[in-house]
Amino acid sequence: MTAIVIENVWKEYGDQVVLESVNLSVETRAFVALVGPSGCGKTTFLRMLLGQEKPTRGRILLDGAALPPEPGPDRGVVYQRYSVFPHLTVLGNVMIGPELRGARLLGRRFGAARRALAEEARSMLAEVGLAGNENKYPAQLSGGMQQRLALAQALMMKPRVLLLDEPFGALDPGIRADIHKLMKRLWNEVPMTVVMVTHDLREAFTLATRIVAFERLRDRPEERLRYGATLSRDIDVWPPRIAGRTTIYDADILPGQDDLTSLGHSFGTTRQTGASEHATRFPHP
Amino acid sequence: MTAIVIENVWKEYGDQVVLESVNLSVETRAFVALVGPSGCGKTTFLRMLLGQEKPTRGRILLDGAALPPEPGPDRGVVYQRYSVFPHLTVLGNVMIGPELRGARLLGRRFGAARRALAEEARSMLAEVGLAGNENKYPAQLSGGMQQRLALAQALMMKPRVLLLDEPFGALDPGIRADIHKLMKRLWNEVPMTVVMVTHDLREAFTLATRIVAFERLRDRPEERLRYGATLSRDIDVWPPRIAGRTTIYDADILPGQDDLTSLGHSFGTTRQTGASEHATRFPHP
Amino acid sequence: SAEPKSEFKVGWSIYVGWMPWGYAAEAGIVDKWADKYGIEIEVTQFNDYIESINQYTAGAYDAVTLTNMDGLSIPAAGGVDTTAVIVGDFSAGNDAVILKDSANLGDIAGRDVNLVEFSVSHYLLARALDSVGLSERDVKVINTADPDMVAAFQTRDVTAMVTWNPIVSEIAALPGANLVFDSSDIPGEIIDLMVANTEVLTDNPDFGKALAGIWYETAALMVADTPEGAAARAAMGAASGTDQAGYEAQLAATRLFADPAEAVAFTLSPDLGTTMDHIRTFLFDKGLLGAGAPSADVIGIELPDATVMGDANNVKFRFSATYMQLAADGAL
Amino acid sequence: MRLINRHPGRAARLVLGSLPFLAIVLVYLAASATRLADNPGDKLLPALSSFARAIETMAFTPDRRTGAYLLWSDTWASLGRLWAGLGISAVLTLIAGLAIGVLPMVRALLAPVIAFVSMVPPLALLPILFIALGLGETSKIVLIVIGVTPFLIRDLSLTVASLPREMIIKAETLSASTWLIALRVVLPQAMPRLIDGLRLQLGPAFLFLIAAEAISADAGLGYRIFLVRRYLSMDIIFPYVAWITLLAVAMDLGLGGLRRLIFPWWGMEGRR
Amino acid sequence: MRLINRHPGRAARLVLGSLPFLAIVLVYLAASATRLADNPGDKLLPALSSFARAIETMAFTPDRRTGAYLLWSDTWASLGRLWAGLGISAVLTLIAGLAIGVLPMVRALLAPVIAFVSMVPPLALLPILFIALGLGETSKIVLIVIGVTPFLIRDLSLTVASLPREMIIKAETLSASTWLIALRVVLPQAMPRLIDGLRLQLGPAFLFLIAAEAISADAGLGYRIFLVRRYLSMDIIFPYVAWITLLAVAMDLGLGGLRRLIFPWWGMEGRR
Ligand SMILES: Nc1ncnc2c1ncn2[C@@H]1O[C@H](COP(=O)(O)OP(=O)(O)OP(=O)(O)O)[C@@H](O)[C@H]1O
Ligand SMILES: Nc1ncnc2c1ncn2[C@@H]1O[C@H](COP(=O)(O)OP(=O)(O)OP(=O)(O)O)[C@@H](O)[C@H]1O
Ligand SMILES: [Mg+2]
Ligand SMILES: [Mg+2]
Repeated sequence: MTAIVIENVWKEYGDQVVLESVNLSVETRAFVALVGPSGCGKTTFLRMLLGQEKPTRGRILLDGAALPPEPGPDRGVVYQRYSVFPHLTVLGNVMIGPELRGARLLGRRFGAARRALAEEARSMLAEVGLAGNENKYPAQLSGGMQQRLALAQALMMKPRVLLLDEPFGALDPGIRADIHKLMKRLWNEVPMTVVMVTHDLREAFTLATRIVAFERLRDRPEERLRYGATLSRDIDVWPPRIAGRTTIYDADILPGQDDLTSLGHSFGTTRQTGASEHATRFPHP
Repeated sequence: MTAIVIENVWKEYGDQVVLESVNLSVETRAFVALVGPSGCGKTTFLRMLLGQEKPTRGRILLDGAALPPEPGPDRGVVYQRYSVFPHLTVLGNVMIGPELRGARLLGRRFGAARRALAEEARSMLAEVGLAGNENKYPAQLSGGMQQRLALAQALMMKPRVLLLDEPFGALDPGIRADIHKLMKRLWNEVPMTVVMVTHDLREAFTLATRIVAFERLRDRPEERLRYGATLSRDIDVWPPRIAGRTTIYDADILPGQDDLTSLGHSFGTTRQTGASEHATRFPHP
Repeated sequence: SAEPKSEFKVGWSIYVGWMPWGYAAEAGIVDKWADKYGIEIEVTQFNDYIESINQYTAGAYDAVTLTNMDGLSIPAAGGVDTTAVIVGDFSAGNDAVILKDSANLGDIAGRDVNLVEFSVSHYLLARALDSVGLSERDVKVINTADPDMVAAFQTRDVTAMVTWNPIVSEIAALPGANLVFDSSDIPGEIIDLMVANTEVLTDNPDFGKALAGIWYETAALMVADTPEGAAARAAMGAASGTDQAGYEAQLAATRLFADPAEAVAFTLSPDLGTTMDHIRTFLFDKGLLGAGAPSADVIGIELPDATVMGDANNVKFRFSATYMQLAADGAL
Repeated sequence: MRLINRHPGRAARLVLGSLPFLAIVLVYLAASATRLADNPGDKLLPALSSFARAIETMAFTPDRRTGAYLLWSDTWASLGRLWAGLGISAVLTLIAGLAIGVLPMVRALLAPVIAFVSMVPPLALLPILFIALGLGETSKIVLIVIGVTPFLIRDLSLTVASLPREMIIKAETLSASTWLIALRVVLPQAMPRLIDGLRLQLGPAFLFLIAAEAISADAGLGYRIFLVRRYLSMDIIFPYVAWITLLAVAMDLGLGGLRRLIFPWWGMEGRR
Repeated sequence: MRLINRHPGRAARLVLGSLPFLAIVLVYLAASATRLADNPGDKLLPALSSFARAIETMAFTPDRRTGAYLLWSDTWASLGRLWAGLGISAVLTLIAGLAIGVLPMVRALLAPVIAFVSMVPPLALLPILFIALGLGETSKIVLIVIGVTPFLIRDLSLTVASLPREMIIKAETLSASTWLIALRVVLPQAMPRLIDGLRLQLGPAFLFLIAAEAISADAGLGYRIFLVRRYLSMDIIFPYVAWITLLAVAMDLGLGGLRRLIFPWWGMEGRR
């Protein structure tokens, strides 16, 4: 089944073309990594999936229907920063989603409903390895713990699509390896489709089922404004990863291994993209 | 010859022991990478080398003499952030060091002296690949360019020792590879000793002649306050790198290669450290 | 706008001749007379004299305490037909011209004079200059706020000042201060009044009667040489920020009409007309009878004998002896 | 060692910090002694004994007329007005600041007029205020409100508008409506800034209070100061001014403590 | 779509922004008409024609007594005082704020007394100011200085103290002395904040100016307002208040433009 369909989408800011004729279908439960040079429009693309921005041309379908014009609980998001609320405790951050959904007037649950919700939140926190930190504030957590918290917060809403914008870009390598494992487990267990922007090709190969690259095919200064980036590469990771099933591939990542050693095992097969005849500069292993 | 000698240095903040009995001699023109888990005292150590903090016990010698009690032009520094002055143009940032040293009253040079200095600054900017950006402000540069600028600024003072505190930690991988090449070239050309803190082991192996690890050997919660971190590993990179000479090793890094491929070629020999009998958890390839 | 009504608002500000109003409100005399006529009177104290007149002029108050000059230049010139119900006192030394280091009024020529511009002090200065053959061209007037006069006098550049009590007595006590001219030199020209909106008064004569009743009962008490009288004077002194002795000193420079018959006689005397003519001429000179006023006659002033000075079709300021007469007759 | 690197110790800080206060007291005493030697009746810079007497009279002797202790009744009258004014301002600011910060429509509607109004000198409009609202407590409280609210609103709406856009989007993905975003995401993060804004506006609030009380009142700190100013009774004015300052400093510290107590998370980020 | 996501277009913003101003004008006209119907001589809320006449008299007709155009001579007198006051405040703030921010010793010495002084209501101390400085221009300018400087100093020294420590260390490794750090690193980064601080203090500065002119003056915007207040000449007061507001808004915009012009790098960081 196809979760997200992007049909000939263009995005322009004033005169500047940022993205041009992007076509993409993402299957349900896929894990798409979006890579590309800085400024090529990855975040802009994610913002369109989120409903925060409208495409200038083309359309986006979510499970066959047109995308709602603004962000909603069906699409979760985790950014590199600002993804948790600094004024809520860890527990409060995880509970707030269901609270907001359930109590439209005060955005708070009381009594038994609250206790049940807190229970659920606690087990979600245990899932992401934050048990015991329930009463801390985000500023008291390390960067890695904050991003785990952001994941827990988003997952409480059981979104159909999870959008990640360089969620682990600011983390230390060791911590990043830990959170990669967590991410993989969550994707296996929770029925969701994931689209993740990353700068780190290795991260892409470690996590994704499919890697999509955006690139500006004409990048001479005088062309910058008139031509935008588009999809230049589309690689299925091999051996194929399937949500809920462990592959030989995943067995490579041994617990305790630091990222210096978990390398050199990624391969891919290139799909046909409309733009692939231009694509020459995108490095692939 | 020995550039820096650290003799049995301890650092305590109030009751908390941060570093304990650190002993280290660094030869002239060495490139020492300092690694270790977050919070183990790497920055504190660098601050002591800088003269910004005093050791609680022990002493530090610079070229055989006691370290001056405050930062001075013999020791340059580049931080992860805040290393350049936002209110000066790129050219102004590079010129300010010599200006401050030469004009003790106004901190500005005029006329011919200024023109000569600007010439020198321009060639230094060209060295670090920032030619053409002389009149921009730092905020108009990308992160990688800002760190190049910080290097140029520090190098204008011809410091005997250059101290780097995670200078490239916030950069994108591609940009980081570029700046690694620059760093290596500068170290080869400029007669200075370098001490660099990094979180990234690969970076350490790519650049350093010697890798020093700090670690907290007793890290149970009840021991946190009473015992600090100390030097737990001390590795000479092999094949040895010698300032000013290219080794086979360096030929491995080919221009244009992205960091996904430049891997797996680092080896080291472990020196004896006072604490090595405890050291078990430090991963080395 | 006015019609028979039963609730009235009276404003008064802190000044020696008006302190009885505050005391009357506090001591229950106001309520007593209001009850007698079946009305309610709310008495409000102002620290800022001008604000009290502004409030009255804007219609927020039915009656207010002010001087004859300000009555003409502010509410009357502002189109509010105003009647003087009670002539409470006139200044007999409360206002004074003070020179530093000279006892001779003529020496004022060429000096900067600090005073509240367009106030009775300004008028007193004009009269003083007149008396020695000078005019305002011979001095320079600097507007200065009254609460700061005492401090101002102690600065080096202030050498001439016109102001009123209690400031005058404070300044007189300072070294180098000489009172060279005061309101006792122009007796009866600076008059302290309780005025009311003419329409309100016409429609509600009981309000006027109550005001007269309050005033004369309080005044009789405060001039009495009895322990009660002393207590009243002490209370008024305290309320004005000083003590009994300080207040009595101010009273000494005030010709208080505690006896209604004296007030009636003063009001009916032809001197009042002369005084008002001086004043309207002064105001006209200063451009204070309204922008573009063609002459001092623009505003009609009705005297107690019903003669009108100025424009009979635009009578905005009236003197009436009616209520004081009732008090004198014991008919309240 | 460079001066910039010379940090005084704890004791030295205490001594240094109290030096200027000491200097002020000494200068005062010298000036006062000189003036009193010239003119023993001088009222501008009274001797310490006069202060003691005045404080005794104002604070510890019941007024003969009313039986009240004047300093305390003045203080309560003023503080009541001040707190009412600041309280109303805070509520208005929360509502308007939040609406302006959160809703683009309201921002377009109100931001320009508030920027303009914040530049109007409120004291010049006093007569209108008094006539519209009467001379009772209302007009004094409203003057404080008018004086401080535009600044508070501007400050708060800037704070709200500078919340990361990502945080709002995040809340939307957690199914929050505009109302719930305002209530549960923006409001709690705006509150600490509001408290700090109030602290900054304490000085102006006292100023407006004093100005209002100077015009019409029968009790209050500003009323008393203006009443005795005609007599240049500096022996009363100085203690009153010192008292006002102390009250303001205490409220400043109190609000600061309150902020730290209720919003422990505030400023954690910056401190790391 | 949520209200929080509904952005009015350019034209809508313009219309919305002018609505409140329009509303104020309409309410005024209605209230004025009602009062004038009651009493044609009413002075509280004059008709537009009265404003026109007053503006004509004040701005375009030479005064009978002095031959000057009153509005302009008042404006120059006031602006002269205001600029002198703000200028002196700015210089004092730069010196003290820099010293406090840069030198720990000076911070220990002055920070407490400035925190305290900023809470003293300056208007209450006017008598002392007058006697010390006379009634002339000096005391008016000094009142502005006393009123705004403590805030400016606190603000600036906080800004200076919040400069990253790393930047100062960096300057030391570039061989800067304390003096050179202050001159070439701290001062240029403090200046833009000082300008913004001045913008924030424009309102208070006008307030103190008006208060000072109300007490003693023979020209100035505040002088005129308080003089004609005697006659409730709102036909003059309103235009003067509007004029003051316009001047303040213009100075605010002017200083903002100046800041952007001289310090183009300021705020770049935040905007990225
Ligand atoms: N609101 C906007 N208005 C105008 N231009 C914009 C806007 N948002 C983004 N852009 C432009 O669109 C281009 C793509 O930006 P985007 O943030 O999507 O890049 P990115 O691929 O996410 O880059 P990075 O890897 O640095 O995050 C950039 O040139 C940017 O300047
Ligand atoms: N000024 C200080 N006062 C008290 N404790 C301090 C101070 N500076 C650092 N510390 C403590 O010293 C320890 C070491 O800190 P330091 O910043 O040197 O670690 P680090 O190795 O640089 O960590 P990171 O990799 O996160 O930069 C930490 O526990 C920290 O809390
Ligand atoms: Mg991006
Ligand atoms: Mg560190």
